[in-house]
Amino acid sequence: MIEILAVLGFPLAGAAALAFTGARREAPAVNIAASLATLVASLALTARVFVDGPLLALDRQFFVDPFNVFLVALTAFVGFTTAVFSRPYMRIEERHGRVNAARLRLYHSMYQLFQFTMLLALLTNNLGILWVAMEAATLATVLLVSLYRTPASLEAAWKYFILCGVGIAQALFGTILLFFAAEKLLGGGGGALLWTALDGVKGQLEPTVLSIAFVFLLVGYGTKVGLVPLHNWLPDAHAEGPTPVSAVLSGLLLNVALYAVVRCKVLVDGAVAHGFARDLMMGFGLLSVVVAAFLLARQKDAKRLFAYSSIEHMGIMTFAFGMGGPVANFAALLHMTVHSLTKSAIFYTVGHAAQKAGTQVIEDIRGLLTLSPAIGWGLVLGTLAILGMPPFGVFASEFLILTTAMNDAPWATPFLLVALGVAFASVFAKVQPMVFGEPTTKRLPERPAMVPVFVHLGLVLMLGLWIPPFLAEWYRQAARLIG
Amino acid sequence: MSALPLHAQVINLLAAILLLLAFAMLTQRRVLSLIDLFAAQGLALAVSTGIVAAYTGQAHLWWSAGITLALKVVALPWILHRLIRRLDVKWDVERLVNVPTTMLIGIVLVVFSFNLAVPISQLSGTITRATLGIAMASVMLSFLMMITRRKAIPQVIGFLSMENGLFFAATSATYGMPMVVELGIALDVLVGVLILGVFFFQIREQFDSLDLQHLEKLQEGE
Amino acid sequence: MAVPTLGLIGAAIVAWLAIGTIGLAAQTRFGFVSRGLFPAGAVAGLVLAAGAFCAVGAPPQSAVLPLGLPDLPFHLRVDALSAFFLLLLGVAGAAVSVYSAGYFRESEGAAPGLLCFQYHAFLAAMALVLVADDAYAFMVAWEAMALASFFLVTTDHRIAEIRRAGYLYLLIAHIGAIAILLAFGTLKGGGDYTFASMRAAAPSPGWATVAFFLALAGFGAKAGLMPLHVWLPEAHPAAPSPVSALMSGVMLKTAIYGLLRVTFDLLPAQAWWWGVVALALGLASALFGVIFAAVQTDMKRLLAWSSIENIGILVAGIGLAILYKAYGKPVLAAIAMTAVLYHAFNHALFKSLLFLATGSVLHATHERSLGRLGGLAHKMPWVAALALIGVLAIAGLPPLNGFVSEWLLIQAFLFTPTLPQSFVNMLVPLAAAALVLTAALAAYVMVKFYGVIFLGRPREPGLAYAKDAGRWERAALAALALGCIVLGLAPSAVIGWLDPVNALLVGATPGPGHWLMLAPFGEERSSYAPLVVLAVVGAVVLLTIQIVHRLWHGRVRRSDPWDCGFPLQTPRMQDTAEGFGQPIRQVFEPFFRMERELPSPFDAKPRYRVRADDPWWAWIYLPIVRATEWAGRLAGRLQHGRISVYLTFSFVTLLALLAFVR
Amino acid sequence: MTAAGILSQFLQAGLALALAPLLVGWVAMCRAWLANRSAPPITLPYRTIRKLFAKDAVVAHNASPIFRLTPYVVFGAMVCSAAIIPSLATEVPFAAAADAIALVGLFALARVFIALAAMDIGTAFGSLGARREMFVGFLAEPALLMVLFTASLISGSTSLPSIVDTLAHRELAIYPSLAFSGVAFTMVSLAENARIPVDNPATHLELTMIHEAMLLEYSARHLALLEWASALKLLNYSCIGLALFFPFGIAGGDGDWGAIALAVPALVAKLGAGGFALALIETVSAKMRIFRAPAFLGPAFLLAVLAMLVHLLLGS
Repeated sequence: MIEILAVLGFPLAGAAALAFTGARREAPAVNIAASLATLVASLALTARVFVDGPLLALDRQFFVDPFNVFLVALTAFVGFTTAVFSRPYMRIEERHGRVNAARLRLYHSMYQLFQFTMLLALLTNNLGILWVAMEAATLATVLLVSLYRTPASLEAAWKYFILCGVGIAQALFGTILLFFAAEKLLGGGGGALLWTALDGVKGQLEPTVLSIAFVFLLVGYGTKVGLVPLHNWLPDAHAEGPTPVSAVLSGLLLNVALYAVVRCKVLVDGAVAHGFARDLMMGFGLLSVVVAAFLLARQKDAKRLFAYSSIEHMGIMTFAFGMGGPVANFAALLHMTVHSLTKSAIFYTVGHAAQKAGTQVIEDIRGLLTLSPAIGWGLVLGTLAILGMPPFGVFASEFLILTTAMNDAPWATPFLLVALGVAFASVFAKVQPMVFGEPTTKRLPERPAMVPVFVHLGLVLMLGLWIPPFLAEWYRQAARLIG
Repeated sequence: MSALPLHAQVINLLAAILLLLAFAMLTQRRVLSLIDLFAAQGLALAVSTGIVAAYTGQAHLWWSAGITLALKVVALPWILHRLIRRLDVKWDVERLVNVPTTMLIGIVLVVFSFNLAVPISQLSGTITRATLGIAMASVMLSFLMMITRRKAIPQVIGFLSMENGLFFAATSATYGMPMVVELGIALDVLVGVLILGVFFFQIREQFDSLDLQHLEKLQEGE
Repeated sequence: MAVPTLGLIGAAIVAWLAIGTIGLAAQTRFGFVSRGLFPAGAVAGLVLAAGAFCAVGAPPQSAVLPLGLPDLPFHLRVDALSAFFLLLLGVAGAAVSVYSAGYFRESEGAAPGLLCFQYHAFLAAMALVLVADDAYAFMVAWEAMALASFFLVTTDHRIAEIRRAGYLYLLIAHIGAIAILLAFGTLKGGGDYTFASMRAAAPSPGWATVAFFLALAGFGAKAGLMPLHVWLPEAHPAAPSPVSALMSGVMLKTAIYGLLRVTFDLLPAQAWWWGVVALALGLASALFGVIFAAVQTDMKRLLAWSSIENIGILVAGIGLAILYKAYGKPVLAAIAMTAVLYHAFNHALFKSLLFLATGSVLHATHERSLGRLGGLAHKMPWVAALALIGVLAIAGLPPLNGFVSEWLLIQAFLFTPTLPQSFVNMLVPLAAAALVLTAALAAYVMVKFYGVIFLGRPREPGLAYAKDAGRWERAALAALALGCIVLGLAPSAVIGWLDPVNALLVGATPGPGHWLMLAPFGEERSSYAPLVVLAVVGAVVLLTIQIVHRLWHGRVRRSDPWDCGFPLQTPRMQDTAEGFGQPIRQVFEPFFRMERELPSPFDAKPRYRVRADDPWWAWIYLPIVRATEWAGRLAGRLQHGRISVYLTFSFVTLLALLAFVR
Repeated sequence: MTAAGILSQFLQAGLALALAPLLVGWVAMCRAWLANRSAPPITLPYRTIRKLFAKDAVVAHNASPIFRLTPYVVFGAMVCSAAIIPSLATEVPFAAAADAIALVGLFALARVFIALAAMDIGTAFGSLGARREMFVGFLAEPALLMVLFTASLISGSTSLPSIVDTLAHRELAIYPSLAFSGVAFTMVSLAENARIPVDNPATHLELTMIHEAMLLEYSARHLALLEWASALKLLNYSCIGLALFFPFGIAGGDGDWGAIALAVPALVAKLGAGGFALALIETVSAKMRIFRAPAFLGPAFLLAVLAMLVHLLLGS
């Protein structure tokens, strides 16, 4: 209760405060402090849920169960580390003359606002509010993506705005249809949009309406997840915004969008018997994995490369959630966690590498290992981790997903095999020369923030070798909830 | 169907008008007229919401109607007008697909939406259930409009008109979403338009035009 | 007394990890790392070997570690099969570690501490692969092994070719790993991921076949089985020589281990035609590998190709064992399996020995190209003498170890006519022919290798300054050579010791042998007594020397070479590596893609160069690359850049799905 | 292991050592007759060997120990082989130490050493000879093994005495597969013993020689041992051929002194006939270019494989 308010209140307060002071010298510290407070609050909330079980609060408007609370913790954590990272990163950007004071203020304020919307989307029990928060998240990040005001960043932001706006409008239609179906059972009041209420009556909901609603919801939130062929905004937005934004987009926003899809899937599964949502999600997931893998081969821009990799991984998660069952859901949740951590770590290193080289073009970034071993090792280890090399955690989830697929959906495995192979070939072919070889980089005016990178990678490494029992229990409960 | 009460008949009429306006927007060439059509759509929406509110006696629907009126009939058209004046663009709208083809596709879409809505409408408890098909059709038409326009402002208007369709679905087919949600949606739309306004200036500053073909650089070409 | 074998093995693994970590911490203290840590690693290797040696005959021991996935902690288990390969790892690893203590020099390549870490992590990962008893632990160790060796391969990452080799290696290893993973997924059926439950699950024949071929592809990719071998001749030579030795000598065997584990242990039954496929692939690799080895001009590449050959022989032997087992002839399967295991051990010894020898040559001369070596027998007598043993062993000459396994395998082949399938019967002469052709070619290759490097006259003036290897290196080489001799002379003892492994894999053991004589089917059928042969040949040699010197004299006069009286001899008149390979190139021309570079008649210092490239690039890999590029272009069209197109995608998707729902 | 066995073992080895130069001399004699030349004395090889033993060995400055060790190793391997092959009796106790495969292994050992020694001095001709020798060897060795395999399949054993026992002392059977093998074996023997059409034992014409090119740097006792060893090799191949395809007269394994006594003249007679046949072949055929060798040995290999197939197909 109080924890929920704290989790939501700190970022909101931070946003407000930074809207006025965001250009000051101490703004990054405020940003970090707000994120830290959020993190602490979310940990308290997590502990509470862990001890007391699922929590309904504030007139049933907020609902916390193992599924979303772990995402809350993850969001707060990555939000915090990204804030830590963005301190030196944005200072270097400022020194390089890419942002001015006003934009820094915008950046800091919107960063906190974005945090707020993410957390709101996760915590709310109301599917309408979920939609509102998702839309608000889009709005907040649009401004972040276009922060540099370069033609490319404007173009990216415009596409991001229009595509996600239209996409999310479809999600609203889906939500209306859900409401429409539930209204008869739950009455026209506020109850018909509450997920817990819907979950209670999901067996009686009208299958036809729900399947149509799910199509709209999937297309809507799927746009934000970055499912092919709805993904086109994603690489542009990731590549052209400031790196901390790329990191949170990949690490958090996509997760939250997928969370929304999965919440809806649970309802649809209750109503529509014959694996309708399962097939759709598996199909979209597989298509995303395959197409993204082949697109990876064509990238020339480092951040764009990893944006496509995000599409690939969201595809894997969607596929796994679609497949369902305790193991696949477990694996998908684990994958969400490790992907967030790894991908944001990669973006941190790529961001610094790009600052060092003065460009994001892969061909002009060379020999990181020689001149800046920390960045080089961070990048190569992160890349190997994201490509599914053990002992990193991404491998653990891919292991579970692939082996489960071999039993539950063997037809999909050749595609996965090809896609993972092509993805590995493409990404590693690009990263290896960036890291190895003769250096081309210069010195940075400020010490790069490598601590978040290695903290993330360390956690991912740990998750590959040992998942703490409480975390495992959490995943298991969440996997059961998802069904 | 002949025994429909009056208010239902009015709502159906308004729905038809909404659809007609959507078609008109689809084919409209001038940007200022487009804004006027959008305002008219908003008006129809507000009126229909008001009628539903009067009939069902749900207080929050009055609020909805009010917000719609304020936002979509007054505020947004005003903002857009101002923008156009400030940006000094009054050109004709260029399009990617010619008008007859667009119309043809639009009609197909309407048929498709009606078909899709029929089984859903059967289940509805509301008397104005048939409007769901119209709402869906107008959403689709707005979508089509966004696809066929190559300037930024008409695209945004398409986006807003899609929001209208959705809103219509929410009010007429279900007697309105919960208040918080509607407020949230309205806020999002407003903020969105404001941000877009800022965007227009930035885009024009960078490209000297609001033509979307300048925004085609980020791609996976050779 | 029950020896805590798993405990010993675990201790060795932990020790390796600890040594690696210490090395990482002591980045710059070169002397400590090389003279202190590497020998410590060797000791750990010996501990591992000791534990493994005891474990072969002992009942399996297992343990569960509190690591891994929540419902799947790491299961460890040592049974006869893993113990055998662990012994191989321990022995070869210890020798290579001793060698490394003398090999790594200051200011060469990467920081010694990092190298030390990667090296010991590599060793530990290999050991973990062998003791893993569930799919997850296996895969983690497997990929960690690939990763560690990848970093070792790219030690000299500033050289573009080495980067390319490392990339190719890791890529193929990773794709292979996914295949293995899918094989485990197939095997597990409804159960969990432990090997125990995989054994209990009984997959249908169709799924069993899928699992087998996935495993064959996955492990084959790691082992360098054709056509997934292309990385091997690139990556093995690129690594520092001790690492090449470990990769060729030990790491490839872990793939053989995996294949054996899946095929004979985890799968309940084998289909005969798997054996035919394995036999065909194995022999094709063997022949292809040896032909390519014959035309190489880089000494380490030559050895790498020879590894492909040997792996081919191993897989062919496995194929034969599958055939026999599927037809219900476990004793014959046991003979074939014995040959495989024996050859695996042999290869670990002599290939490590030869790679290490090339390392010493490399250090002494800074030269890898055979065309610039020669005459090193005078400058490096120790290395030359020890390498000679390795060369004779790998060429399959009696009385050394290579011959024993070759002999066993041929014996196994000669029994195929007892199989009921006439198609298989017809196949066998061809298979046997390919095998003996391979063996004969291997001798050709090794004469070339040894003759060009160590014999003749130095081809470059710089070779005059070459120095023999140091003490550490010599000790390691001598130990490996001794292993070759012992395994060559006492096969019966070794084979008897292998009984538990055979019992585990094929459920039978070859007939009891005489201590002196190898006669798995009884003496009248066939027999081979290396000690006797050695004694007789040795006696004849000594007797002849004595008689000749007594009856006549032992005077020797030194003079210039005669060479038919041609006076202007230069070292450049010797056969080069290219020249030595020329007959092979001519005979097997269709196998190669050749590029010749002929010198112009006016060239003052003419050099003839020829490159013989692997045709598999053109046959498989380039088409795959082109197909990928094509698919990439196709996918690239999705990212068209125009927002209307993107909106159309969304729109069409929405409409299609809605139509689908209807 | 009987006394007769041990005796026949030593008798066989001793006889081989003694007869080997004689066979070479006999072949040379026959060749001269067939070419209408006056023949050298049949004892010429003995005299050559004795003369060489008496001379001072001249060794190149840069010869390594391998160079000096090789003659002895080659000689030892050949003597050892001679002891394995049942030329007189099938009871040869030492044959248990090495079967047909090991025999081929011993030949290979000799070949590898001699090739290494040829490369040791670093002359143009030496390495050329080594290369050619290994080239011929890699084609001939598998063919030889395949010939032996066919015989092994017939007798169900790779032990040479058992093979001969089966072929000579069981009920008479006609083995069509052996006909193929026989042709293949003849071709292999010609190649392996440096005979026309692959090599010419009488030539020192540099560009065509194989075997002689490798011995160029040897002199005195080393050369004598190598010459003797190559004579032994010829004898060994002849004995293998005789044992496989004309096993008549070889004593059985029952310690029959009379049979052994009869076996000696039978062997000499068979060798005489074989030597004449060899001379005949050499006279009527021409030396080929070295790169025709695969065209000669390839078919030999194929014939040997074919023989095995025929055996499997016909079951005989």
